Amino acid sequence: MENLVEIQNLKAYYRAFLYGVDREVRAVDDISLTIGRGEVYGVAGESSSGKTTLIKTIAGAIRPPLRVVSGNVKFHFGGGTQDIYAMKPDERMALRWRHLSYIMQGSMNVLNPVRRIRHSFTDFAFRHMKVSKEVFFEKVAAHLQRLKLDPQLLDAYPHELSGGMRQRMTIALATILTPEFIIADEPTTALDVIVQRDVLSMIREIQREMGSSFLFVTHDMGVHATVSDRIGIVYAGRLVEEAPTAKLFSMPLHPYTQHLVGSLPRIGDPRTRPSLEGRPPNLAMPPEGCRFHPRCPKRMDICSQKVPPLVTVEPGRRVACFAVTGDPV
Amino acid sequence: MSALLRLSHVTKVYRQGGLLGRRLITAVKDVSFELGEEPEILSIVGESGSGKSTVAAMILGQTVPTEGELQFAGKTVAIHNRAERTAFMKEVQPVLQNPFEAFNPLKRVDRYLFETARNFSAGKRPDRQQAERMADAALVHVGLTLEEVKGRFPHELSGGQLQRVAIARALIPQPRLLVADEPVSMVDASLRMAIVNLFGRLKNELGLSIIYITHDLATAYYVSDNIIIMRKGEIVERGRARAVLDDPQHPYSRALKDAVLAADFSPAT
Amino acid sequence: MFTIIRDLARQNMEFLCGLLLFAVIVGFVILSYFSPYGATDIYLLPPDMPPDGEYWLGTTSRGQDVFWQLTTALRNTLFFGIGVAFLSRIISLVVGLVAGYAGGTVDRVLMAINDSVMVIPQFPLLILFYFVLKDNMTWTVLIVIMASLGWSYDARLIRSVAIGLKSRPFTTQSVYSGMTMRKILVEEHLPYVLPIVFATTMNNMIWSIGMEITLSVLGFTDIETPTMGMMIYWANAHSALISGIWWWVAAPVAVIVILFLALFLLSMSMNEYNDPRSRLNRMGS
Amino acid sequence: MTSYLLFVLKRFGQFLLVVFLGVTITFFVTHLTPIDPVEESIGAITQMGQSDPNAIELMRQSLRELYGMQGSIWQQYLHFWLRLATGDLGPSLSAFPTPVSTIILRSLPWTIGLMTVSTLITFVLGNAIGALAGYYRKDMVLKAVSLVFIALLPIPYYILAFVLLIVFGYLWPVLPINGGYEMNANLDLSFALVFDILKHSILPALSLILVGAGSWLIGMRALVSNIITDDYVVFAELGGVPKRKILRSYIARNAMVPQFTGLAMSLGGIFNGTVITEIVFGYPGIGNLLISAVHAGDYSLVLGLSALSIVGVAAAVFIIDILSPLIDPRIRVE
Amino acid sequence: DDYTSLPRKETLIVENPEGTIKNPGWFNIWVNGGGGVSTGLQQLTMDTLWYIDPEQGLGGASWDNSLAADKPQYNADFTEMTVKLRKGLYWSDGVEFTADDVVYTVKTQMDHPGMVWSAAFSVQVASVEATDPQTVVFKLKKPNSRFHAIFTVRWNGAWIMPKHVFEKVADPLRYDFANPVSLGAYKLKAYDPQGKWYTWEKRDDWQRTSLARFGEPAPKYVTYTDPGPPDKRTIAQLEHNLDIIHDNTPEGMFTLKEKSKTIDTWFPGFPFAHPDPTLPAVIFNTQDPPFDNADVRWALALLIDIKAVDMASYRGAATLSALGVPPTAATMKDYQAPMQDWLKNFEIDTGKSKIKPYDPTVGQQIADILRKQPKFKDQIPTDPQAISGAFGYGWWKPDPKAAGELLEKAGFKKSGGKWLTPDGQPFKIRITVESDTRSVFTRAGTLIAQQWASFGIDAKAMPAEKLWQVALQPGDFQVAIAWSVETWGGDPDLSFFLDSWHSQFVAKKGDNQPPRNWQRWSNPELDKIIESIRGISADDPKGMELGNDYLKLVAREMPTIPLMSYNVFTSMDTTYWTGYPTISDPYTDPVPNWANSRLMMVKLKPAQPK
Ligand SMILES: Nc1ncnc2c1ncn2[C@@H]1O[C@H](COP(=O)(O)OP(=O)(O)OP(=O)(O)O)[C@@H](O)[C@H]1O
Ligand SMILES: Nc1ncnc2c1ncn2[C@@H]1O[C@H](COP(=O)(O)OP(=O)(O)OP(=O)(O)O)[C@@H](O)[C@H]1O
Ligand SMILES: [Mg+2]
Ligand SMILES: [Mg+2]
Repeated sequence: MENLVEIQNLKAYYRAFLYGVDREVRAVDDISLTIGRGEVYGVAGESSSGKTTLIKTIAGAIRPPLRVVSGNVKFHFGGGTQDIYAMKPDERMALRWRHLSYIMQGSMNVLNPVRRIRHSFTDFAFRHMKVSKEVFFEKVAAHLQRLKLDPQLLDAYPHELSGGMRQRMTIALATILTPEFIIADEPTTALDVIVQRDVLSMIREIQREMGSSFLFVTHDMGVHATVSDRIGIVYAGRLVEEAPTAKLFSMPLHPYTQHLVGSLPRIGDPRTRPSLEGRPPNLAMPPEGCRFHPRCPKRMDICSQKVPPLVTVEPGRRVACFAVTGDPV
Repeated sequence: MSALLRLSHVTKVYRQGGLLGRRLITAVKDVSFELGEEPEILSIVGESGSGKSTVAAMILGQTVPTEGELQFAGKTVAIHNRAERTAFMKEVQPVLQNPFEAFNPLKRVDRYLFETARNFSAGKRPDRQQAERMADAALVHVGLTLEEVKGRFPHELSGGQLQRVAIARALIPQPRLLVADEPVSMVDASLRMAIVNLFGRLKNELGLSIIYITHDLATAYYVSDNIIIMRKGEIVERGRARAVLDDPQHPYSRALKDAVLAADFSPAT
Repeated sequence: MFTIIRDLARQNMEFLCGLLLFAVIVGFVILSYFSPYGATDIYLLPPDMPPDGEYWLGTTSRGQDVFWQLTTALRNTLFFGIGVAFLSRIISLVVGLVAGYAGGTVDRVLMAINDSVMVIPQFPLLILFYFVLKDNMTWTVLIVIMASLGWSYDARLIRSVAIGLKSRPFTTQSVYSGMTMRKILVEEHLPYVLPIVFATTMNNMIWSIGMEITLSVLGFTDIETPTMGMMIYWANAHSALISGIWWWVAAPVAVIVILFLALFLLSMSMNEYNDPRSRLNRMGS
Repeated sequence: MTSYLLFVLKRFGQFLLVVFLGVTITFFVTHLTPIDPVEESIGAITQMGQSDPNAIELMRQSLRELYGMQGSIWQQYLHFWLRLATGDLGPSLSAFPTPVSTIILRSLPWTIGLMTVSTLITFVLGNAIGALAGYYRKDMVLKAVSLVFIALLPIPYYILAFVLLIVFGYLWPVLPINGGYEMNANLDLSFALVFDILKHSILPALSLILVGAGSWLIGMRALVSNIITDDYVVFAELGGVPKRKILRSYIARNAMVPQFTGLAMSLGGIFNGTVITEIVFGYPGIGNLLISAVHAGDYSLVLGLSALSIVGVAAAVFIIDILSPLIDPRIRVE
Repeated sequence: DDYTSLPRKETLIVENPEGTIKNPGWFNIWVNGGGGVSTGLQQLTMDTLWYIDPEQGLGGASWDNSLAADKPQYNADFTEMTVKLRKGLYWSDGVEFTADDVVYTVKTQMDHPGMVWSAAFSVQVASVEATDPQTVVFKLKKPNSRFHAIFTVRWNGAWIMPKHVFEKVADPLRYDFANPVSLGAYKLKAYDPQGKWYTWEKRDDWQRTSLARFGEPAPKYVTYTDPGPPDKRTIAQLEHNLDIIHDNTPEGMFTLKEKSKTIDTWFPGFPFAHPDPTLPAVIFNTQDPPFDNADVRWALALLIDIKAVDMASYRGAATLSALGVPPTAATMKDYQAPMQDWLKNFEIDTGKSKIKPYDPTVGQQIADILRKQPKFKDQIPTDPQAISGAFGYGWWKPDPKAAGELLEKAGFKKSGGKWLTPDGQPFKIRITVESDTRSVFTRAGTLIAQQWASFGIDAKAMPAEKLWQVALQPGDFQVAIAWSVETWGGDPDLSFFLDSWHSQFVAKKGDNQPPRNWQRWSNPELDKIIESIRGISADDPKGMELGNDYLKLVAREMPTIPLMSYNVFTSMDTTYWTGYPTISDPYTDPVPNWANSRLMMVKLKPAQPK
């Protein structure tokens, strides 16, 4: 599979230096990964592990206090190669929506509350289409219908739609130009189960139909199991494991992944599930060595001294844990 | 006749709009169920807007049913004044949805523990030390100690810790019923189990009954004794939790179950 | 606390400027207690002297030293403004918080009163009060009257925040902790509206001091108490600007502007400190 | 749409209640004033040279009868509402027997003209600069302009008006400082008259605008700098929506919602401003009339004017209130 | 141009001190209907039987027979007054003026209570009739030797109504008299519907008015306008847009004098202002202890340093008076100068000692102080006569020791630097002053309070809007700065104000006091003087003697502390007009709201060729 996105040694920190507080939050700390054309790549991890930060950085949507400290993000759109942090702002702008759509976390609230939804489509996509208004709206209507959304909703205000509809509308907005790469941050969290299933199947459908690549984030393992081709597990700003979905669930390697997968209750399975003690590390002062070691059941001495590298254990499968890989040195 | 809580034909109609031309919304329609004397965990599940929170609010005495009757320990719930409210709150306590929101970020979390201890003690108002002892005792039940909590602000605690503090607070008046409206929907998977496991423990150790309201069928299956499935304000199915979820009868219940995204890759563990 | 102020001063030009200007004001107020002249004594000095080494800000046509007159006038005006702001803050807090929290009939009644106060033409009413009360129209009374006219706008603001707070889960938590309404309002909700209260304090002071000045200039207050307005009143009564005694008017106007710039800059930078969003904006620029 | 109608009806009820309370308060305060229009009138007459005590007593009686000032305050209060219900404000006591409404109608257009124009300009100017300054935070020109307006903001109306008067009427006498038009003007409608009226309104309007724009500016700037971090704005920026469009349709539109309600709430204060401005510039509006009515103890006129301003302000608030759903579609569902 | 089409060179622009007129279309001066009076209406269009000028007048005397052909004729017991009218006078609409108009004026007002002179006629007039077109006979209800005063313009008087207009009106009380028919030399041309200005045009038939006796009025148009507060007036006159300022602050006047080369004032040099025939004074509420005690009043007088008060209020531009009459040019010669010797020897008894409180050199001293200020140096007269004319003769010497003795005599005690009243309370005085309209009074009151306070009395000035209505009339004050003495212009007859000081008119505490005797002071000796004056006619020389008795009485009793003249800072711009009244040609009072100021119209000369 050809790579669409390549991320190398990406570090992105929040630097807060204000009013008696000076701290640096290493929300993305040395992450490398690639995403193939047409692939759905899921990122999982607990709250505030840096998932949002990671994909913001990939989307090039950073603003202070977030800064990219090192590393690069390269896209291979339309045959070329674009390094998003080496581009001029207007070049980056030109990339957006045509090639790269980004659905932010909390996508229920990303539509302008005081204007009809129709205007959002005009604002975002009309320039790129290079067609007349009528044709444009015909296309929009066709797209909405494909997503099982009533085109009449274009004349509604966002608040007149339910959360799930708004979510879907945002996805429609992000996909209207059939971009090659779609990034979505928790697109279904806080939706109820039935709506969630609809939204997910819609995403899957679009992706298949358009052949786009998808990068998306959620902490809900059930969602990952349904949608993702490959999953990266993030813990405290680092990628700790990466594997094809089926493998990750059937044979998690990293102790954190094992816990994540093992603690999921299932209908029909009444066995008692353990709960993980301790709390996620403070990214402003992460623990030395492996960041998971204070909570890790398989903790060794070396874990508190050295940072475990992300080692490829088999093709398409990487893990960062001394207990799995041993000390490679 | 020995039921801790009985709802008989309870209906709640909300009124939207003003004096004239109001719009009526029947949030809960003719709902009856009861909790026995035996401690149990009752789950209420259903899609968004199905009236779960409204039922919870009525049980907590936050709103009054439009029709029907609510009985607690054999007595009709009627709250007219502060004394009655206090007496009722002593028996029934809530656990809120979002642990990060449930505490005033500008105040120390222990404040709520001490306040509860002081306001709900029978007889003399306990002094500071007594209140601390009561708080500590409650915290032990949820796997925390006062040491860990004292003087801390909400942002200094994790979501799991906060939710446990919130539960500990609810335990202080030694209530007989906890009403937990989506207590885990805002916390992530790894914390979720800690809370759900705690519910099971509390039921067994303290003999508490718990009403557990959730979207998450998997945890409902995991922890509850009985289950009620609601849709558009009505109960569509009820029974022993495992029985109902293993083999739902009502089409809606089945749809609900089907919508659950399970990570169905048989684990190697 | 100290580090916050230090860092605010270091990183925030507005705060620093505000602090410096405020120091000037406080300095003036402190100096007023060391004035070599009686505050109301007139014809002690040669009149109409322009600013020079001896009379830094000149003398008035009434033979007073403008500088020392100004210190006392500033003190009185400032205390007046603070008095009105303080009292009216209390009213607006009580009304806003109670209306927002209690809702229903209580809310409707309070807001009807609130809105009625809002549309009443204040200035004519103040003049009428002056006629009614005459000799009894002391500064204290004026403070009370002004305070009871100057709370409605802010009460509405506070109420809108309070309505939001009421539905916040921690309020429910407090209720089930057995706290009384008073306790919830004072201990749980008050801290949230304090930033608004601070921000509105400045506007309220601008309003009340502006009113004081206007009323004084038109002669509707106690002319024996030196205030900013009274200084301008006397200057006007002596046609100071036309007669070229500009320092008599310029000095109080300058001090008023300094006072409000100080208040404004402080409240703006404090607001920013309170609101993390605008803090980030600062980092962006 | 019925819910909108309902909303309008509710607001209208509120409007009536507010007017009722406001007028009632004013009624009782005005009737507490120790200034007695009869004594005022006697004062004016005796000033003309009469001092025979017997004659004055006689005069007092006849005037009291003439002005119809009998009955308790409650009866007068009732009477006042009965009359008001028929749209009659009664005769002015200091300009007896001319009806209060005649006197008010003479001055009203001036105040309304001055107030609407200056309020509009203030609102638009303050918000426009505020929005720009909040969005283009680094622009030096905008910073400087904002600073000027902010520095003007705390200056009391009276002082600013007075300084304008001295500067443009004395030191550099280019603008008229007194009245609504030239002395001995030919009042038939003509370009010259319109031009003259505009010229006379420059300084009064300017004083109101200069003082008023700052607070809109500050409010707008703060709103905008908060709104630019809102999700829908960030999203639009990510979506490559042009900056101007973002400023106009996303930021300004959303910020206008609270500003518009603020406009309603601040109208009462604007009235204060015009009263003072009219006094300083001798502008022929109801502000001047009001002060002279207060001085003359003419409470039927004071009351008429206050009632008018209460109704006016409350009506403006009402109108802005019922228009706000058009600006903020979210209000409609409630 | 068309828009403001009056030729400036033919227009006289005058300040109307009434400000903006609330009900500008109301010209019915016989009803107090919110219209203006000093808008030119009373100066230019009204006329009545007689005028008494506060200064010399034009007819060779301050007395002038205007509509009347002669002085009033009384019968022996003053119960009947006969008036002879001039022939050949016409209303501006061409109708001839006759005795019927006079009779109609009196009867209509008597029939309509609420009209301005209605009450005054009703209480006095038994009947009135025209015995022929030029003769009117009044029969009075009781004897009154000064009944004609009601028809005599001091500042104004009972104006004659046009019978032919009013008899067609249903209710004269509700008639606005729009397009007023004029008996004067001018008629209405235009007015501002907002009440800011009124313009009058010379009648083509001005010869058929009473003013024609003195010649042709010069200004074709006269505009009375509201130029705004003092600063704006000053600016307007500096820009030559305002020919006559009615009144100003002293400083405004100084500025004008300094900046304008074309300003005429009453006195060419200091104090510039015209002393009006009213007497600002410290007025005690003598019904209110301890001010019922003459010793206390005298003590307070001796605590005033008049030089400081003069400087503070008028900045030296005042004419002082120690006596109970205003120091106008006329009273200077009739009363002030003749009384000087008596004053110099006047003694008071403090209980411990006898002192002579009068200091005859105060006027000189003030002139000397002012001469030291470079700004005014050349404008201060040096001739003693001129000095006392401008600054007054003398005043009481400050004498704290004597004041203390007087207070002790009245039972006061001093303790810890503070004076206590006989019943042991702190001696507290509130001086009510007018807040806005007369700033010099405010200034004087403030300074006097300060002087009393420095002696250990808790004294404070308190401004009151509407001093007359809220304080003086109801007696709701302790001490006020105001006037209770006003004389009848250039005439030495004091009954104009003195009659109302009779004890029969003093109101009970809490009741409204009828005008003039605001101090509510009664004294049997005074009653006797007043009754004697009532028994003689107005021009009886015995009147002056009785006047002197009054002056001596109030100097001893000190019911008010007379301070100075009420100086009006009238200034006149000579850019367009010359020939204004000044001290060197005192043909009338320059203060333009006085109806007598119509005399100016015939004396003015255009300064610029047409
Ligand atoms: N603007 C910011 N300034 C400082 N720190 C920040 C900022 N935004 C996020 N962080 C910190 O960066 C870390 C990673 O946050 P991020 O939002 O990427 O987490 P996440 O994995 O997306 O969490 P969630 O599941 O709750 O969305 C957290 O510790 C968070 O507190
Ligand atoms: N205070 C209220 N006033 C009016 N309508 C209300 C009110 N509270 C709830 N409703 C309506 O009642 C219905 C049931 O709401 P409820 O909150 O009980 O549902 P829920 O099952 O808890 O939903 P969710 O899963 O989203 O929390 C909804 O249609 C809601 O809009
Ligand atoms: Mg996130
Ligand atoms: Mg709910």
